[in-house]
Amino acid sequence: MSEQTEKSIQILAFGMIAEVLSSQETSWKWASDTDTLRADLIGAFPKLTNLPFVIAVDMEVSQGNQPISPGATIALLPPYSGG
Amino acid sequence: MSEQTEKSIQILAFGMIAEVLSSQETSWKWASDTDTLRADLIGAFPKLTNLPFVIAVDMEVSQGNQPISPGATIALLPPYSGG
Amino acid sequence: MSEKKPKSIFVHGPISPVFVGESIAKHQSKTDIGAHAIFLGQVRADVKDGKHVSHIDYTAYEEMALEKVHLIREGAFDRHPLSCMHIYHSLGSVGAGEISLFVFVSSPHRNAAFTALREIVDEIKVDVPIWGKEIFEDGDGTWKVNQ
Amino acid sequence: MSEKKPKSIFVHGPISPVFVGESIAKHQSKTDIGAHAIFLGQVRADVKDGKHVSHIDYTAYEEMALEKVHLIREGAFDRHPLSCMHIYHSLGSVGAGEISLFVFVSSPHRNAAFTALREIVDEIKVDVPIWGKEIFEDGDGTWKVNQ
Repeated sequence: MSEQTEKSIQILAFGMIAEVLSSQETSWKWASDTDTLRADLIGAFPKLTNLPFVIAVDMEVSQGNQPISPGATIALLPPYSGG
Repeated sequence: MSEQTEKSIQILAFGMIAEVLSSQETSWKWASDTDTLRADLIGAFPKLTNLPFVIAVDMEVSQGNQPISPGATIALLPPYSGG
Repeated sequence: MSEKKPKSIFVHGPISPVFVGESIAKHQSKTDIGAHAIFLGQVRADVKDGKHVSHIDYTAYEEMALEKVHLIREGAFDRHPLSCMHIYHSLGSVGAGEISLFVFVSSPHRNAAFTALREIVDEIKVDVPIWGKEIFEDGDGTWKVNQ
Repeated sequence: MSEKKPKSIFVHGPISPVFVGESIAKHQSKTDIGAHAIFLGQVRADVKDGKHVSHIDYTAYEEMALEKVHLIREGAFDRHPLSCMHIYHSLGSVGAGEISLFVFVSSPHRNAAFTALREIVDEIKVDVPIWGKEIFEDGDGTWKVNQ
Protein backbone atom coordinates (compact mmCIF):
# COMPACT_ATOMS: atom_id res chain seq x y z
CA MET A 1 0.00 0.00 0.00
CA SER A 2 1.34 3.42 -0.92
CA GLU A 3 1.41 6.12 1.72
CA GLN A 4 -1.16 8.12 -0.24
CA THR A 5 -3.94 5.55 -0.23
CA GLU A 6 -3.64 5.19 3.54
CA LYS A 7 -4.39 8.87 4.12
CA SER A 8 -7.88 9.70 5.27
CA ILE A 9 -9.86 12.89 5.67
CA GLN A 10 -12.80 13.84 7.86
CA ILE A 11 -15.90 14.85 5.97
CA LEU A 12 -18.72 16.86 7.55
CA ALA A 13 -22.13 16.55 5.93
CA PHE A 14 -25.20 18.73 6.50
CA GLY A 15 -28.88 18.86 5.71
CA MET A 16 -30.16 16.36 3.17
CA ILE A 17 -26.57 15.27 2.36
CA ALA A 18 -26.11 14.10 5.96
CA GLU A 19 -29.32 12.09 5.57
CA VAL A 20 -27.99 10.34 2.46
CA LEU A 21 -24.66 9.55 4.16
CA SER A 22 -26.54 8.55 7.36
CA SER A 23 -23.93 10.56 9.23
CA GLN A 24 -22.84 14.11 9.98
CA GLU A 25 -19.16 13.18 10.21
CA THR A 26 -17.42 10.50 8.17
CA SER A 27 -13.84 9.35 7.77
CA TRP A 28 -13.12 9.01 4.06
CA LYS A 29 -10.17 8.14 1.87
CA TRP A 30 -8.18 11.18 0.84
CA ALA A 31 -8.76 12.52 -2.67
CA SER A 32 -6.38 15.02 -4.22
CA ASP A 33 -9.04 17.44 -5.44
CA THR A 34 -12.72 18.22 -5.05
CA ASP A 35 -13.80 16.76 -8.42
CA THR A 36 -12.19 13.43 -7.52
CA LEU A 37 -13.79 13.49 -4.09
CA ARG A 38 -17.21 14.26 -5.56
CA ALA A 39 -16.87 11.33 -8.00
CA ASP A 40 -15.79 8.99 -5.16
CA LEU A 41 -18.75 10.06 -3.02
CA ILE A 42 -21.28 9.66 -5.83
CA GLY A 43 -19.80 6.20 -6.54
CA ALA A 44 -20.41 5.19 -2.94
CA PHE A 45 -23.75 7.01 -2.53
CA PRO A 46 -25.56 7.00 -5.90
CA LYS A 47 -28.41 9.07 -4.38
CA LEU A 48 -26.05 12.05 -4.35
CA THR A 49 -26.09 12.15 -8.17
CA ASN A 50 -29.15 14.36 -8.38
CA LEU A 51 -28.75 16.29 -5.16
CA PRO A 52 -27.29 19.80 -5.26
CA PHE A 53 -24.33 20.32 -2.94
CA VAL A 54 -21.04 22.21 -2.88
CA ILE A 55 -17.80 21.12 -1.25
CA ALA A 56 -16.18 23.48 1.24
CA VAL A 57 -12.46 23.10 1.90
CA ASP A 58 -11.41 24.67 5.20
CA MET A 59 -14.70 26.61 5.33
CA GLU A 60 -14.34 28.08 1.85
CA VAL A 61 -16.76 26.89 -0.80
CA SER A 62 -14.75 25.54 -3.75
CA GLN A 63 -15.21 27.30 -7.06
CA GLY A 64 -14.49 24.79 -9.83
CA ASN A 65 -12.05 21.99 -9.07
CA GLN A 66 -9.86 22.70 -6.05
CA PRO A 67 -6.90 20.77 -4.57
CA ILE A 68 -7.41 19.12 -1.18
CA SER A 69 -4.41 19.05 1.12
CA PRO A 70 -4.18 16.17 3.57
CA GLY A 71 -5.60 17.40 6.85
CA ALA A 72 -8.06 19.76 5.20
CA THR A 73 -11.54 20.08 6.69
CA ILE A 74 -14.07 19.02 4.08
CA ALA A 75 -17.78 19.81 4.30
CA LEU A 76 -20.63 18.87 1.98
CA LEU A 77 -23.15 21.69 1.88
CA PRO A 78 -26.58 21.54 0.25
CA PRO A 79 -28.28 24.89 -0.55
CA TYR A 80 -28.62 27.00 2.60
CA SER A 81 -32.02 27.71 4.06
CA GLY A 82 -31.43 29.76 7.17
CA GLY A 83 -33.56 32.67 8.28
CA MET B 1 -70.19 96.95 9.10
CA SER B 2 -70.62 94.58 6.20
CA GLU B 3 -71.50 90.97 6.90
CA GLN B 4 -68.18 89.87 5.49
CA THR B 5 -65.98 91.77 7.91
CA GLU B 6 -67.87 90.30 10.85
CA LYS B 7 -67.03 86.73 9.84
CA SER B 8 -64.29 85.07 11.78
CA ILE B 9 -62.33 81.86 11.40
CA GLN B 10 -60.53 79.71 13.89
CA ILE B 11 -56.82 79.36 13.26
CA LEU B 12 -54.73 76.55 14.72
CA ALA B 13 -51.01 77.20 15.04
CA PHE B 14 -48.25 74.68 15.74
CA GLY B 15 -44.58 74.52 16.62
CA MET B 16 -42.64 77.76 16.31
CA ILE B 17 -45.64 79.49 14.71
CA ALA B 18 -47.69 78.89 17.86
CA GLU B 19 -44.85 80.46 19.85
CA VAL B 20 -44.94 83.61 17.68
CA LEU B 21 -48.73 83.86 17.98
CA SER B 22 -48.50 83.03 21.73
CA SER B 23 -51.40 80.70 21.14
CA GLN B 24 -52.32 77.36 19.63
CA GLU B 25 -55.82 78.47 18.73
CA THR B 26 -56.82 81.99 17.63
CA SER B 27 -60.00 83.57 16.37
CA TRP B 28 -59.15 85.67 13.33
CA LYS B 29 -60.99 87.80 10.81
CA TRP B 30 -61.99 85.82 7.76
CA ALA B 31 -59.86 86.22 4.63
CA SER B 32 -61.09 85.02 1.25
CA ASP B 33 -57.92 83.16 0.28
CA THR B 34 -54.69 81.89 1.77
CA ASP B 35 -52.46 84.62 0.27
CA THR B 36 -54.65 87.31 1.85
CA LEU B 37 -54.65 85.46 5.18
CA ARG B 38 -50.85 85.11 5.09
CA ALA B 39 -50.46 88.85 4.43
CA ASP B 40 -52.88 89.70 7.27
CA LEU B 41 -50.99 87.44 9.68
CA ILE B 42 -47.58 88.80 8.73
CA GLY B 43 -48.97 92.33 9.17
CA ALA B 44 -50.05 91.48 12.71
CA PHE B 45 -47.02 89.32 13.58
CA PRO B 46 -43.96 90.67 11.71
CA LYS B 47 -41.81 87.85 13.12
CA LEU B 48 -43.65 85.49 10.76
CA THR B 49 -41.99 87.17 7.76
CA ASN B 50 -38.91 85.00 7.85
CA LEU B 51 -40.41 81.83 9.29
CA PRO B 52 -41.32 78.98 6.96
CA PHE B 53 -44.90 77.77 7.28
CA VAL B 54 -47.67 76.43 5.08
CA ILE B 55 -51.39 77.00 5.49
CA ALA B 56 -53.64 73.94 5.66
CA VAL B 57 -57.32 74.40 4.79
CA ASP B 58 -59.48 71.59 6.18
CA MET B 59 -56.37 69.47 6.79
CA GLU B 60 -55.09 69.85 3.21
CA VAL B 61 -51.92 71.85 2.71
CA SER B 62 -52.62 74.63 0.21
CA GLN B 63 -50.63 74.58 -3.00
CA GLY B 64 -50.36 78.16 -4.26
CA ASN B 65 -53.20 80.53 -3.40
CA GLN B 66 -56.36 78.75 -2.31
CA PRO B 67 -59.85 80.05 -1.49
CA ILE B 68 -61.00 79.89 2.13
CA SER B 69 -64.68 79.21 2.69
CA PRO B 70 -66.23 80.62 5.86
CA GLY B 71 -66.19 77.86 8.44
CA ALA B 72 -63.02 76.26 7.07
CA THR B 73 -60.49 74.92 9.54
CA ILE B 74 -57.23 76.77 9.06
CA ALA B 75 -53.90 75.56 10.41
CA LEU B 76 -50.44 77.17 10.24
CA LEU B 77 -47.83 74.45 9.91
CA PRO B 78 -44.07 74.96 10.14
CA PRO B 79 -41.84 72.21 8.67
CA TYR B 80 -42.63 68.85 10.28
CA SER B 81 -40.09 67.16 12.50
CA GLY B 82 -41.72 63.99 13.74
CA GLY B 83 -39.93 60.68 14.11
CA MET C 1 -60.85 62.53 3.95
CA SER C 2 -61.55 58.82 4.10
CA GLU C 3 -64.64 57.46 5.80
CA LYS C 4 -63.16 55.17 8.44
CA LYS C 5 -62.12 57.01 11.59
CA PRO C 6 -58.35 56.65 11.79
CA LYS C 7 -57.06 54.68 14.77
CA SER C 8 -54.87 56.71 17.13
CA ILE C 9 -51.12 56.36 16.87
CA PHE C 10 -50.21 58.59 19.79
CA VAL C 11 -48.54 57.49 22.99
CA HIS C 12 -47.93 59.95 25.83
CA GLY C 13 -44.24 59.99 26.66
CA PRO C 14 -41.69 57.45 25.42
CA ILE C 15 -42.51 54.11 23.81
CA SER C 16 -41.15 51.36 26.05
CA PRO C 17 -39.04 48.45 24.78
CA VAL C 18 -41.37 46.16 26.75
CA PHE C 19 -44.29 47.44 24.68
CA VAL C 20 -42.32 46.62 21.50
CA GLY C 21 -41.69 43.09 22.80
CA GLU C 22 -45.38 42.65 23.67
CA SER C 23 -46.39 43.87 20.20
CA ILE C 24 -44.11 41.26 18.62
CA ALA C 25 -45.52 38.52 20.87
CA LYS C 26 -49.07 39.30 19.72
CA HIS C 27 -48.09 38.22 16.20
CA GLN C 28 -47.12 34.67 17.08
CA SER C 29 -50.65 33.44 16.38
CA LYS C 30 -50.47 34.86 12.84
CA THR C 31 -48.75 31.94 11.16
CA ASP C 32 -48.94 33.35 7.63
CA ILE C 33 -46.29 35.89 8.66
CA GLY C 34 -42.70 35.08 7.74
CA ALA C 35 -41.05 38.47 8.19
CA HIS C 36 -41.34 41.36 10.63
CA ALA C 37 -39.51 44.63 9.91
CA ILE C 38 -39.39 47.20 12.70
CA PHE C 39 -38.17 50.78 12.86
CA LEU C 40 -37.58 52.58 16.14
CA GLY C 41 -36.71 56.27 16.29
CA GLN C 42 -34.62 57.06 19.38
CA VAL C 43 -33.89 60.56 20.73
CA ARG C 44 -30.21 61.47 20.30
CA ALA C 45 -28.30 63.57 22.85
CA ASP C 46 -27.05 65.80 20.03
CA VAL C 47 -24.67 68.59 20.96
CA LYS C 48 -25.46 72.10 19.70
CA ASP C 49 -23.37 75.11 20.75
CA GLY C 50 -21.76 72.92 23.40
CA LYS C 51 -25.05 71.87 25.01
CA HIS C 52 -26.55 68.35 25.01
CA VAL C 53 -30.15 67.68 24.05
CA SER C 54 -31.78 66.32 27.21
CA HIS C 55 -35.21 65.54 25.72
CA ILE C 56 -37.57 66.35 22.88
CA ASP C 57 -41.07 67.75 23.43
CA TYR C 58 -43.41 66.48 20.73
CA THR C 59 -46.64 68.12 19.65
CA ALA C 60 -48.93 67.28 16.74
CA TYR C 61 -51.93 68.46 14.82
CA GLU C 62 -53.52 65.25 15.95
CA GLU C 63 -56.60 65.07 13.77
CA MET C 64 -54.65 65.82 10.59
CA ALA C 65 -51.81 63.51 11.65
CA LEU C 66 -54.20 60.57 12.10
CA GLU C 67 -55.73 61.27 8.69
CA LYS C 68 -52.29 61.38 7.04
CA VAL C 69 -51.15 58.19 8.78
CA HIS C 70 -54.36 56.52 7.65
CA LEU C 71 -53.54 57.43 4.04
CA ILE C 72 -49.96 56.19 4.46
CA ARG C 73 -51.31 52.88 5.81
CA GLU C 74 -53.77 52.49 2.95
CA GLY C 75 -51.08 53.29 0.37
CA ALA C 76 -48.69 50.74 1.83
CA PHE C 77 -51.37 48.02 1.94
CA ASP C 78 -52.28 48.82 -1.67
CA ARG C 79 -48.71 48.61 -2.93
CA HIS C 80 -47.36 45.67 -0.89
CA PRO C 81 -48.64 42.25 0.22
CA LEU C 82 -48.58 43.01 3.95
CA SER C 83 -50.11 41.01 6.78
CA CYS C 84 -50.22 43.89 9.25
CA MET C 85 -48.85 47.27 10.16
CA HIS C 86 -48.66 49.24 13.42
CA ILE C 87 -47.50 52.83 13.87
CA TYR C 88 -46.95 54.62 17.19
CA HIS C 89 -45.55 58.10 17.85
CA SER C 90 -44.89 59.85 21.13
CA LEU C 91 -46.41 63.13 22.26
CA GLY C 92 -44.94 65.16 25.12
CA SER C 93 -41.50 64.64 26.58
CA VAL C 94 -39.15 61.88 25.39
CA GLY C 95 -35.66 61.78 26.92
CA ALA C 96 -32.38 61.14 25.11
CA GLY C 97 -32.05 57.37 24.59
CA GLU C 98 -35.81 56.85 24.67
CA ILE C 99 -38.00 55.84 21.73
CA SER C 100 -40.46 58.22 20.07
CA LEU C 101 -41.44 56.35 16.88
CA PHE C 102 -42.29 52.66 16.41
CA VAL C 103 -43.24 51.33 13.00
CA PHE C 104 -43.91 47.59 12.70
CA VAL C 105 -44.65 45.90 9.37
CA SER C 106 -45.27 42.18 8.81
CA SER C 107 -45.58 40.15 5.62
CA PRO C 108 -45.31 36.55 4.41
CA HIS C 109 -41.93 37.24 2.74
CA ARG C 110 -39.26 39.75 3.67
CA ASN C 111 -39.02 42.01 0.61
CA ALA C 112 -42.47 43.52 1.07
CA ALA C 113 -41.79 44.22 4.76
CA PHE C 114 -38.42 45.88 4.08
CA THR C 115 -39.68 48.06 1.25
CA ALA C 116 -42.90 49.07 3.00
CA LEU C 117 -41.12 49.88 6.28
CA ARG C 118 -38.72 52.31 4.65
CA GLU C 119 -41.44 53.99 2.60
CA ILE C 120 -43.70 54.37 5.63
CA VAL C 121 -41.01 55.93 7.81
CA ASP C 122 -40.03 58.34 5.02
CA GLU C 123 -43.67 59.29 4.48
CA ILE C 124 -44.24 59.84 8.21
CA LYS C 125 -41.30 62.27 8.30
CA VAL C 126 -42.59 64.21 5.26
CA ASP C 127 -46.39 64.08 5.50
CA VAL C 128 -47.41 63.86 9.15
CA PRO C 129 -47.80 67.14 11.09
CA ILE C 130 -45.72 66.41 14.18
CA TRP C 131 -43.14 68.77 15.67
CA GLY C 132 -40.25 68.12 18.02
CA LYS C 133 -38.59 70.78 20.13
CA GLU C 134 -35.16 69.78 21.36
CA ILE C 135 -34.69 70.88 24.96
CA PHE C 136 -31.15 71.27 26.27
CA GLU C 137 -29.80 70.58 29.76
CA ASP C 138 -30.17 74.26 30.66
CA GLY C 139 -33.83 74.42 29.60
CA ASP C 140 -33.30 76.28 26.33
CA GLY C 141 -34.96 74.79 23.29
CA THR C 142 -34.69 74.70 19.53
CA TRP C 143 -37.17 73.40 16.98
CA LYS C 144 -35.94 70.17 15.40
CA VAL C 145 -35.38 70.03 11.65
CA ASN C 146 -35.69 66.66 9.93
CA GLN C 147 -32.95 65.66 7.51
CA MET D 1 -10.18 33.38 8.19
CA SER D 2 -10.05 36.50 10.32
CA GLU D 3 -8.13 36.53 13.60
CA LYS D 4 -10.82 37.52 16.08
CA LYS D 5 -12.87 34.57 17.26
CA PRO D 6 -16.39 35.27 16.02
CA LYS D 7 -19.03 35.74 18.72
CA SER D 8 -21.76 33.12 18.70
CA ILE D 9 -25.06 33.96 17.10
CA PHE D 10 -26.87 30.75 17.96
CA VAL D 11 -29.83 30.41 20.27
CA HIS D 12 -31.30 26.98 21.09
CA GLY D 13 -34.98 26.96 20.19
CA PRO D 14 -37.03 30.06 19.33
CA ILE D 15 -35.98 33.65 19.97
CA SER D 16 -38.46 35.16 22.44
CA PRO D 17 -40.14 38.55 21.92
CA VAL D 18 -39.11 39.39 25.51
CA PHE D 19 -35.46 38.92 24.50
CA VAL D 20 -36.02 41.32 21.60
CA GLY D 21 -37.51 43.88 23.99
CA GLU D 22 -34.58 43.46 26.39
CA SER D 23 -32.09 43.90 23.55
CA ILE D 24 -33.77 47.18 22.59
CA ALA D 25 -33.74 48.38 26.21
CA LYS D 26 -29.96 47.84 26.42
CA HIS D 27 -29.50 50.54 23.78
CA GLN D 28 -31.15 53.35 25.72
CA SER D 29 -27.81 54.37 27.21
CA LYS D 30 -26.34 54.80 23.71
CA THR D 31 -27.50 58.32 23.06
CA ASP D 32 -25.70 58.71 19.72
CA ILE D 33 -28.24 56.30 18.23
CA GLY D 34 -31.20 57.83 16.41
CA ALA D 35 -32.50 54.82 14.50
CA HIS D 36 -32.94 51.12 15.14
CA ALA D 37 -33.94 48.78 12.32
CA ILE D 38 -34.93 45.23 13.24
CA PHE D 39 -35.70 42.16 11.18
CA LEU D 40 -37.40 39.10 12.65
CA GLY D 41 -37.86 35.90 10.69
CA GLN D 42 -40.93 33.99 11.85
CA VAL D 43 -41.78 30.37 10.97
CA ARG D 44 -44.81 30.17 8.67
CA ALA D 45 -47.36 27.36 8.89
CA ASP D 46 -47.08 26.84 5.13
CA VAL D 47 -49.30 24.22 3.56
CA LYS D 48 -47.69 21.65 1.25
CA ASP D 49 -49.68 18.76 -0.21
CA GLY D 50 -52.47 19.60 2.21
CA LYS D 51 -50.30 19.41 5.33
CA HIS D 52 -49.32 22.33 7.60
CA VAL D 53 -45.75 22.99 8.68
CA SER D 54 -45.76 22.51 12.46
CA HIS D 55 -42.14 23.52 13.08
CA ILE D 56 -38.71 23.87 11.49
CA ASP D 57 -35.64 22.01 12.71
CA TYR D 58 -32.53 24.13 12.17
CA THR D 59 -28.99 22.82 11.91
CA ALA D 60 -25.81 24.69 11.00
CA TYR D 61 -22.17 24.21 10.20
CA GLU D 62 -21.57 26.33 13.26
CA GLU D 63 -17.88 27.16 12.91
CA MET D 64 -18.24 28.22 9.26
CA ALA D 65 -21.50 30.05 9.99
CA LEU D 66 -19.85 32.17 12.69
CA GLU D 67 -16.96 32.97 10.37
CA LYS D 68 -19.38 34.01 7.59
CA VAL D 69 -21.47 36.13 9.96
CA HIS D 70 -18.29 37.78 11.19
CA LEU D 71 -17.43 38.74 7.60
CA ILE D 72 -20.98 40.03 7.01
CA ARG D 73 -20.67 42.16 10.16
CA GLU D 74 -17.30 43.57 9.13
CA GLY D 75 -18.57 44.35 5.63
CA ALA D 76 -21.63 46.18 6.96
CA PHE D 77 -19.56 48.23 9.43
CA ASP D 78 -17.12 49.11 6.62
CA ARG D 79 -19.86 50.26 4.26
CA HIS D 80 -22.24 52.04 6.65
CA PRO D 81 -21.92 54.39 9.66
CA LEU D 82 -23.44 51.98 12.18
CA SER D 83 -23.46 52.26 15.97
CA CYS D 84 -24.07 48.57 16.61
CA MET D 85 -25.32 45.33 15.17
CA HIS D 86 -26.64 42.11 16.70
CA ILE D 87 -27.49 38.88 14.90
CA TYR D 88 -29.16 35.80 16.42
CA HIS D 89 -30.32 32.60 14.73
CA SER D 90 -32.10 29.60 16.21
CA LEU D 91 -30.84 26.03 16.18
CA GLY D 92 -33.14 23.07 16.86
CA SER D 93 -36.90 23.22 16.80
CA VAL D 94 -38.83 26.46 16.18
CA GLY D 95 -42.62 26.22 15.96
CA ALA D 96 -44.91 27.98 13.48
CA GLY D 97 -45.39 31.57 14.70
CA GLU D 98 -42.09 31.57 16.57
CA ILE D 99 -39.00 33.60 15.67
CA SER D 100 -35.83 32.00 14.27
CA LEU D 101 -33.83 35.03 13.07
CA PHE D 102 -33.27 38.40 14.79
CA VAL D 103 -31.12 41.06 13.15
CA PHE D 104 -30.80 44.40 14.95
CA VAL D 105 -28.92 47.36 13.43
CA SER D 106 -28.54 50.82 15.00
CA SER D 107 -27.15 54.05 13.58
CA PRO D 108 -27.30 57.80 14.20
CA HIS D 109 -29.57 58.34 11.16
CA ARG D 110 -32.09 56.00 9.60
CA ASN D 111 -30.79 55.47 6.07
CA ALA D 112 -27.69 53.55 7.16
CA ALA D 113 -29.77 51.29 9.43
CA PHE D 114 -32.34 50.52 6.72
CA THR D 115 -29.79 49.78 4.01
CA ALA D 116 -27.51 47.73 6.25
CA LEU D 117 -30.40 45.69 7.69
CA ARG D 118 -31.62 44.58 4.30
CA GLU D 119 -28.12 43.75 3.03
CA ILE D 120 -27.30 41.77 6.17
CA VAL D 121 -30.48 39.68 6.02
CA ASP D 122 -29.94 38.97 2.30
CA GLU D 123 -26.32 37.96 2.97
CA ILE D 124 -27.31 35.70 5.86
CA LYS D 125 -29.72 33.85 3.57
CA VAL D 126 -27.08 33.41 0.82
CA ASP D 127 -23.77 33.00 2.66
CA VAL D 128 -24.38 31.39 6.04
CA PRO D 129 -24.50 27.56 6.18
CA ILE D 130 -27.74 26.98 8.07
CA TRP D 131 -30.44 24.51 7.04
CA GLY D 132 -34.08 24.30 7.99
CA LYS D 133 -36.16 21.15 7.70
CA GLU D 134 -39.88 21.84 7.70
CA ILE D 135 -41.68 19.24 9.79
CA PHE D 136 -45.39 18.67 9.15
CA GLU D 137 -48.13 17.81 11.61
CA ASP D 138 -47.77 14.09 10.75
CA GLY D 139 -44.02 14.08 11.40
CA ASP D 140 -42.93 14.03 7.76
CA GLY D 141 -40.32 16.58 6.79
CA THR D 142 -39.01 18.44 3.78
CA TRP D 143 -35.85 20.50 3.42
CA LYS D 144 -36.66 24.17 3.18
CA VAL D 145 -35.60 26.11 0.07
CA ASN D 146 -34.98 29.85 0.45
CA GLN D 147 -36.55 32.15 -2.11
